Amino acid sequence: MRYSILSVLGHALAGNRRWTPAWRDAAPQPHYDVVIVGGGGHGLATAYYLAKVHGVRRVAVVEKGYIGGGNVGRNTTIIRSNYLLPGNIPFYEWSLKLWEGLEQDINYNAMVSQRGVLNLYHSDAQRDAFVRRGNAMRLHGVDAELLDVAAIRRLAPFLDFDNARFPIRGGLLQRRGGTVRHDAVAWGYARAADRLGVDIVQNCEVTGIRCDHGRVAGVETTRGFIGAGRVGLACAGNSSRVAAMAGLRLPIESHVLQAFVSEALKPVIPCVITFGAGHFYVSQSDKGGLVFGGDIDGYNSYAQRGNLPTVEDVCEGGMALMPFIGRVRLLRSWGGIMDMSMDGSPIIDRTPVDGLYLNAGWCYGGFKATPASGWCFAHLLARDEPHPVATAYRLDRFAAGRLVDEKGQGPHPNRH
Amino acid sequence: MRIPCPHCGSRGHEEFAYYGDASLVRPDPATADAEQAFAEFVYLRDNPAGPHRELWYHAQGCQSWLVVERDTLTHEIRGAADVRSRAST
Amino acid sequence: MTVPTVPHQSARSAAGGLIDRSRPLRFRFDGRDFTGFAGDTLASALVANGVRLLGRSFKYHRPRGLLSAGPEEPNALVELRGGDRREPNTRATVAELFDGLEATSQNRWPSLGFDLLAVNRLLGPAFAAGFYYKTFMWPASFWERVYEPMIRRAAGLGRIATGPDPDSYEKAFAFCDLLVVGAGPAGLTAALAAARAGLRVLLAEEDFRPGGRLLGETRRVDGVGGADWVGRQVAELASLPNVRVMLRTSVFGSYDHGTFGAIERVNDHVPVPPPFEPRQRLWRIVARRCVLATGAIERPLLFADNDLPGVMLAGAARCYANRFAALAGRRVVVFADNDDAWRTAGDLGALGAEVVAVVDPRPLTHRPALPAGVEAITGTVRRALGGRSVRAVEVVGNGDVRRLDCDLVAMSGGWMPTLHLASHQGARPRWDEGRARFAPGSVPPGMGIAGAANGDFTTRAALASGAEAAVAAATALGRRAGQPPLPEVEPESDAHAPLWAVPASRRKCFVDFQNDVTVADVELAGREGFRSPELAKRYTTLGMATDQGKTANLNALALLAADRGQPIAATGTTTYRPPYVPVAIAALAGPHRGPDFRPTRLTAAHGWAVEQGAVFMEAGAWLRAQYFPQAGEPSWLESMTREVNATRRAVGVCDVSTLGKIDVQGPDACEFIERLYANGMRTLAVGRARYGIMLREDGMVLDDGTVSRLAEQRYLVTTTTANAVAVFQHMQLCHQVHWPTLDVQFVSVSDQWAQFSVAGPRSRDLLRTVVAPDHDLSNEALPFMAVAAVRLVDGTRARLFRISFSGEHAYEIAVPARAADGCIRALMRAGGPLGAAAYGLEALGAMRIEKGHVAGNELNGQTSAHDLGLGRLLSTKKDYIGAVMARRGALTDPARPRLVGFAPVDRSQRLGAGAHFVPVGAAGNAADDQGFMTSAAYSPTLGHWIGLGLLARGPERIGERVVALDLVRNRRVEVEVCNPAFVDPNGDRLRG
Amino acid sequence: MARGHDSLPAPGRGGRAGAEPGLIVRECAGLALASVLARRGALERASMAVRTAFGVDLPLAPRAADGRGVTFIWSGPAQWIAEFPAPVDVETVLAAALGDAAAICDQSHSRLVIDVTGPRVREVLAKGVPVDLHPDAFEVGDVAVTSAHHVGLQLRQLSVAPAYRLSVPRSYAGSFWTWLEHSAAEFGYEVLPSAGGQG
Ligand SMILES: Cc1cc2nc3c(=O)[nH]c(=O)nc-3n(C[C@H](O)[C@H](O)[C@H](O)COP(=O)(O)OP(=O)(O)OC[C@H]3O[C@@H](n4cnc5c(N)ncnc54)[C@H](O)[C@@H]3O)c2cc1C
Ligand SMILES: NC(=O)c1ccc[n+]([C@@H]2O[C@H](COP(=O)([O-])OP(=O)(O)OC[C@H]3O[C@@H](n4cnc5c(N)ncnc54)[C@H](O)[C@@H]3O)[C@@H](O)[C@H]2O)c1
Ligand SMILES: Cc1cc2nc3c(=O)[nH]c(=O)nc-3n(C[C@H](O)[C@H](O)[C@H](O)COP(=O)(O)O)c2cc1C
Ligand SMILES: [Zn+2]
Repeated sequence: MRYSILSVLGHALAGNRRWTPAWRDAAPQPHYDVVIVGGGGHGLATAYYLAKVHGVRRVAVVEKGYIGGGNVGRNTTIIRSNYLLPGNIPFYEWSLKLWEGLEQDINYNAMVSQRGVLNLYHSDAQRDAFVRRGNAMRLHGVDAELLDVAAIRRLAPFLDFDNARFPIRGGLLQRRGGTVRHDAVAWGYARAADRLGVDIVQNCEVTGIRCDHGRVAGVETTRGFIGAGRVGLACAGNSSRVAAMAGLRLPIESHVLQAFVSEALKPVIPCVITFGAGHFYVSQSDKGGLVFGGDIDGYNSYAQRGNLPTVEDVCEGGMALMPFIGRVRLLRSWGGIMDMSMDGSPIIDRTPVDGLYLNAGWCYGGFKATPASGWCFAHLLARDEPHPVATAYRLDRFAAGRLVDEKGQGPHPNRH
Repeated sequence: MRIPCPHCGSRGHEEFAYYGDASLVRPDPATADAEQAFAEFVYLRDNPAGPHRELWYHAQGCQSWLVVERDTLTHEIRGAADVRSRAST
Repeated sequence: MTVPTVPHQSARSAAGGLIDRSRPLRFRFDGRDFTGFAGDTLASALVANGVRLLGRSFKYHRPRGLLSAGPEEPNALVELRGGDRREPNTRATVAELFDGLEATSQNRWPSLGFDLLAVNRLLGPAFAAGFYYKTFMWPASFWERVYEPMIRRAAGLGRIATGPDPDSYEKAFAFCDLLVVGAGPAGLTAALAAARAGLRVLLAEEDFRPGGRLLGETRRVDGVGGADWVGRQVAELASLPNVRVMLRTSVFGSYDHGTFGAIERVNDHVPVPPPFEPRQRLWRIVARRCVLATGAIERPLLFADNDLPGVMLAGAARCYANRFAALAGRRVVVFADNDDAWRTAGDLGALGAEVVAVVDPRPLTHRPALPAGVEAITGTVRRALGGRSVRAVEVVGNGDVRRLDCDLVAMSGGWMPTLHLASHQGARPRWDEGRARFAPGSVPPGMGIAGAANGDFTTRAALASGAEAAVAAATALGRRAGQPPLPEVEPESDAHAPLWAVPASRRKCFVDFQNDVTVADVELAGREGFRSPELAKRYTTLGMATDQGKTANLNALALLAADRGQPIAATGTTTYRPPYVPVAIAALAGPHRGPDFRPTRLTAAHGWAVEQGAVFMEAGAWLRAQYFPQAGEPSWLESMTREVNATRRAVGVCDVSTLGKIDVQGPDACEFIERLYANGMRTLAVGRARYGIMLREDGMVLDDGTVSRLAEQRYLVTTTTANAVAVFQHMQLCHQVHWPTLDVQFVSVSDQWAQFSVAGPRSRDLLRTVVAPDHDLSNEALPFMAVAAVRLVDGTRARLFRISFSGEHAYEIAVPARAADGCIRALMRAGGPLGAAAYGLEALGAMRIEKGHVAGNELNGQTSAHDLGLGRLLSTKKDYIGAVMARRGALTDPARPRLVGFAPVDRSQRLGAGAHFVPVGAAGNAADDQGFMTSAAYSPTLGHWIGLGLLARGPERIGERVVALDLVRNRRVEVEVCNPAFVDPNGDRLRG
Repeated sequence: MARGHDSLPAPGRGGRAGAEPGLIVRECAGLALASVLARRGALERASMAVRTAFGVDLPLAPRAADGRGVTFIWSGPAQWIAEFPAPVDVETVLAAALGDAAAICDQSHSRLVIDVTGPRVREVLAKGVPVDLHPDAFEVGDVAVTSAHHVGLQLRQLSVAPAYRLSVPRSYAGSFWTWLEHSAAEFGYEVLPSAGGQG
């Protein structure tokens, strides 16, 4: 059923008793044209675009837990396309464009909120780097504005301008950046994919990848074997574990990133703000909570929880940047497992195993990529060739030295 | 987390810097397949969910590189030794 | 003695309770004045004053009163204090009363009594769970402009203060053998038993008064009242040197390996912290063992309009009566499914309340005793009635439906063990169907659980398990601990048969009180497929409010289980996360804010630079002089120009102490250096220095600097300021991990030596005045790239390096840090007649750009040696870090952007770093992008702006013109590609 | 010499006024310090040389060992700080004793060294030092290399009283003092005239 104001009012009059599931809780069938492993944002978006754009409808998304339980459900919801390198900008800009039309496309309000993303700088060197970035964006047709301190004061008067260890010297603003209601992305794509016939199979963990003569035949799961013409991996933090089932080693380490939400408050923080001299970034959710985060904990982990020093570090950054949040209370902190790649950029590519495709390496920036990642992965799965905006994301770029290293940190995943 | 530094005793992990998989060995640059060996050494990881031998550097303490055996699922630490102890014999 | 006249507290009884009637405290709520007593919470004082309406709910703005008497409170959130100390969302139940306390209700407009947004209630059904995902999509542009601002304004609870938090915060570390969390009967017993066995015990209790449930009950222990028994235990604990009792301290998180976070509210019970004292202190506790004795939280029951003020947890009503001598109502109906709650009738009756009935669905053969006149009804409450507070209940029981007038409904669905801290590391509690309560699943290593948290609900059982847990902890630590004799406790019953069922009703029946999640919402979520508890939580927002569903989650699970036709055990729980109670962000930051956010490193000559009026800038952790303004210089440009000109024409002095300096020694020092640096170092002779670059193992440039051979087996290497720590760590990695057999020793001497650059044609003349006369400084004795140990005229030992970053005939002189101040003063004194100037980072930067030297902007981790014009340095004759990977074609591709210089064609135009290069006449889109300007400066020497940059095929294009396009600064400058060495490209000045 | 950003402030009381200061602090200004790093495989030789020259064994754990005119403070495996009470040419003195058994490097100017004591000294240090200083866990002569308030810190216990000697890199001295001062303020503190030559 289509969602609309009328449908909501109509159902309300009927006591909301006639709503039906947003997506079917499908049981796995013996064989699909494509099986996507991972019911996160990327897997679900891939399935949707496979069905919608490429007409491939015998598709299953298999998810070990509940959909949206991975990073799509635990990220800080920031979307932007303020990237630096030519391998990245067109891809993330395409993603932003897809966000801009998402709700009408999938008939689901994911609350795409283009409230702006402001990156602050605190030194001349940082300014130079932001100017470089802003210009790269503008050359690619992406919006970017360099703000001086006076303009930042108007936008965010509550920042610590006068008493700071690292005074604010300016910032780079992307007005079209913003936030999206994370869970709704998973649910909206799931519902839209389901309406096109995709099977969404929850509580179904992939435990093996079966190959015949070097070609993928399907996946072993906790709910039995599922045959597949092609298998696409979109397992984010678990990419290495699943790829290892096919004998692959990846240029990836799994690290935990924590996120934080405060108690709900009346609106105060107008846009997304990132601190350039410490590890802190923040936005305010529509519900009123300050949603914030910082650096990764820094060691390999699959435990989906972080440790106290990082909590302190992030809050130190928050207090250094905006000391008016001091008496606001932290409500909850949690962790997500991220697929940190060796250059900080993703991989959307074939693998050495025929019929097995990989979508991984999103680090802490893959939420904003969800629509384009799905779009490009679907393209790859359907046509067996990379999508034009994702040509940099090849698996062989590491050995070849064609890295897409935005931060210049080198092959140290925990520093990206 | 508390890392049991064999020299300094148990310390908070924030005193340490992390460097990942300790089983990787810098390849011999003189061999014919050195470029491939280095590419694997530099970029590829096992990244297991479970026991993991990994390098930690006691940056705020004795400045030793340690091999710590830690479970990446539970964070349980089985032990830690100075990396030099594996070479000294 | 004069007894202060105390305004009447209408619901306070004249005697009893753990309050100090001799210390009345005035406070204000929503502008009205009230009085309470020392020992009150804000909530208990409001109860004592008969105030029932305390807040409005999140979505429907329904009137809300107190549900609980503890940290689990979902409704009674207030803004405490005012001005920049305003604390939104403070639970009145845990706010300790102090004289002058100010509180205001929140989330209502215009007033608490009359709230316009209460109209939301009428739209109730349309506002059901998830409605906004289905609406607000048309027209698309309305979301940001209309819908979202509307939603945002309506949402949110309290208001944040507008200015910086004026209070200070601290952090501290604590270590112990045993951490006991909670000072109820179980925790007190555990702490004492462990302390007697000699353990170092830390007992943390979030209340300002130890005792836990015993304070809220009339139970007698060891023949005395509960509070008195507690007093005895606390007195003994206080007498033991190995125990530390921390009150007002909530343990909020349990982390790996016995680490706990706790927040001590040092001064929240006074209006303003006294001088020198923090408001709160964050404790990081490292405990070898832990006993969790955190008690239990009572479960609300589900019936229509169960959120009306006056509907309260039974245990809370008893707590207000027994601990605070305040009656939450005068006509009471108890609605419960367990024996424990039956005590409410007697306890409240004793204070003069009229208890109408106890309603209990259990067909009881044995009924707990009730005071005379209290009717026992086998049945349920179907609905509460009332407007702004409860006036009556509809009871279904004994075969009919009755209406009972009352102003307090004391409800209880039994107790839920508080297992949060046992679950923060991922283990979930396990549902024990037989006992209808959660039991600890697997617990973190070293943790024991005791008392009600362990499901031991009677005091006797709580005492016993407290003692057992202590003995277990002591035994695990190798101590002998005797099982202490347990005190006599009057018998009590924890019999319980949970009532989950909800009467069918079209009226709202609340599960999550704060987030306004109703039974219908949970059912709707199930209908729409959000059946896993995690999905239902996210769809309905149940359990996501400030109380994190402490009172809501179990009811929701039961509803979901029923919906799925499953037992609760199969339904699972949502994830427990820190913090157990909300914690102020400032407390987690501690003292690390404002100027103290991070340490500031200062060079040894900092005081001198301050005296010169230097303007400072951040360089990593350092503060460095940017320039030295003099009278009549309107901006940095004039100062910098003067400093450069003085240097190029006479001599300039710059503090370069921030460079990383590492002393490398040993028989294999040479070999080690050779393997670290990409260029050949083996041939470096004693007394000579060489420029070197280090690569990362992936072949990109890590850092550059100089290597000086001080002796056959001793080197001094320098790093850039920014990379000093990283390079040192890299060297340790190389030595300890890659090449442990090399006999080499190295140590940082960055803080030992101060270093000054002395540059310019008269640099030798200047040095002559400070270096002892017996040293030969001639070109022959000390040529370019020579190094010498010297003494200054005052005898100070120094090192003299004939190296140059500025491109001039230059030296760096290093002196022990304590001699720095004297040295710089001597240099500047002697330099006066020579025309010397001190120069700062601006001049340093301009001169290195004039000379084409790379620095941080070029060494950005994305550049190969080849990109920087340093490819010829890469040795082909040896192994070194990065050697193999640097050879890859992609890193040496001539088409890569490579370093060249730039000058504006119109020399009056200004250049800026960050501009991108596009072909002349190009429109300026992605396809035109050919690189970018890494650094730019006004060149006083050339009299116009110059830049360095990375341009595709740059070195092949010298003489070409391109456009430096700076779209974000709206500049477009045509530039000429040139050799990056603008000044003295052949290095004549260096050697002269 | 003028008191700068890398030494303690002038003697006097600070923080809460009261009868007895909770923390008493004094700069040790005249020390001579050197890093001593044993050559590979030369631990025995270095120990022997030190024993011969200074009458003490090099500590092999985080401890300090007082020898004749010098204290050896463990600072890492096979690595020590040699601390002399008064300025000497440390490299010459130690080289004479150790020969080629160790690398030696003068560090006399590299650190701010202060002694802290007083009835509340442990409480003050607990506000930043992440090491258990309880007498059951840390004794006279024990050493810890750690960090406090983001500043690298070497600490050793001097006496049961308790008294500790702290040493931080001199470029961090100002920030470290700010932290120590804040931490001690609630108990009151006193800065004594510095011990050692340069007062
Ligand atoms: C705290 C945090 C903050 C972040 N903030 C941002 C941000 O602000 N902006 C941004 O752009 N990005 C952000 N990210 C990153 C972003 O969330 C991720 O990159 C992105 O969500 C990953 O893609 P996904 O949604 O498909 O992953 P997921 O949602 O993690 O999906 C992967 C799914 O695969 C499933 N799976 C794994 N193994 C198996 C198996 N064997 N069988 C079946 N299923 C399996 C998992 O259960 C999971 O549901 C953040 C991440 C975290 C953790
Ligand atoms: N009869 C019943 O059905 C029933 C049921 C439950 C409880 N009880 C009664 O409750 C008591 C149980 O004793 P107990 O000692 O186990 O629990 P308790 O509730 O008496 O004490 C727990 C204490 O822990 C504190 N606490 C909780 N979390 C904390 C944290 N994170 N940090 C710091 N402090 C924290 C609380 O403030 C409280 O003081 C007995 O008296 C028992 O009779 C009875
Ligand atoms: C953007 C965002 C906002 C959130 N807001 C809240 C909130 O207001 N209240 C809450 O309890 N949790 C909130 N959460 C956290 C979730 O409860 C949950 O912790 C997170 O999705 C991770 O799941 P887990 O804790 O179950 O592992 C939020 C999460 C995100 C990603
Ligand atoms: Zn150590």
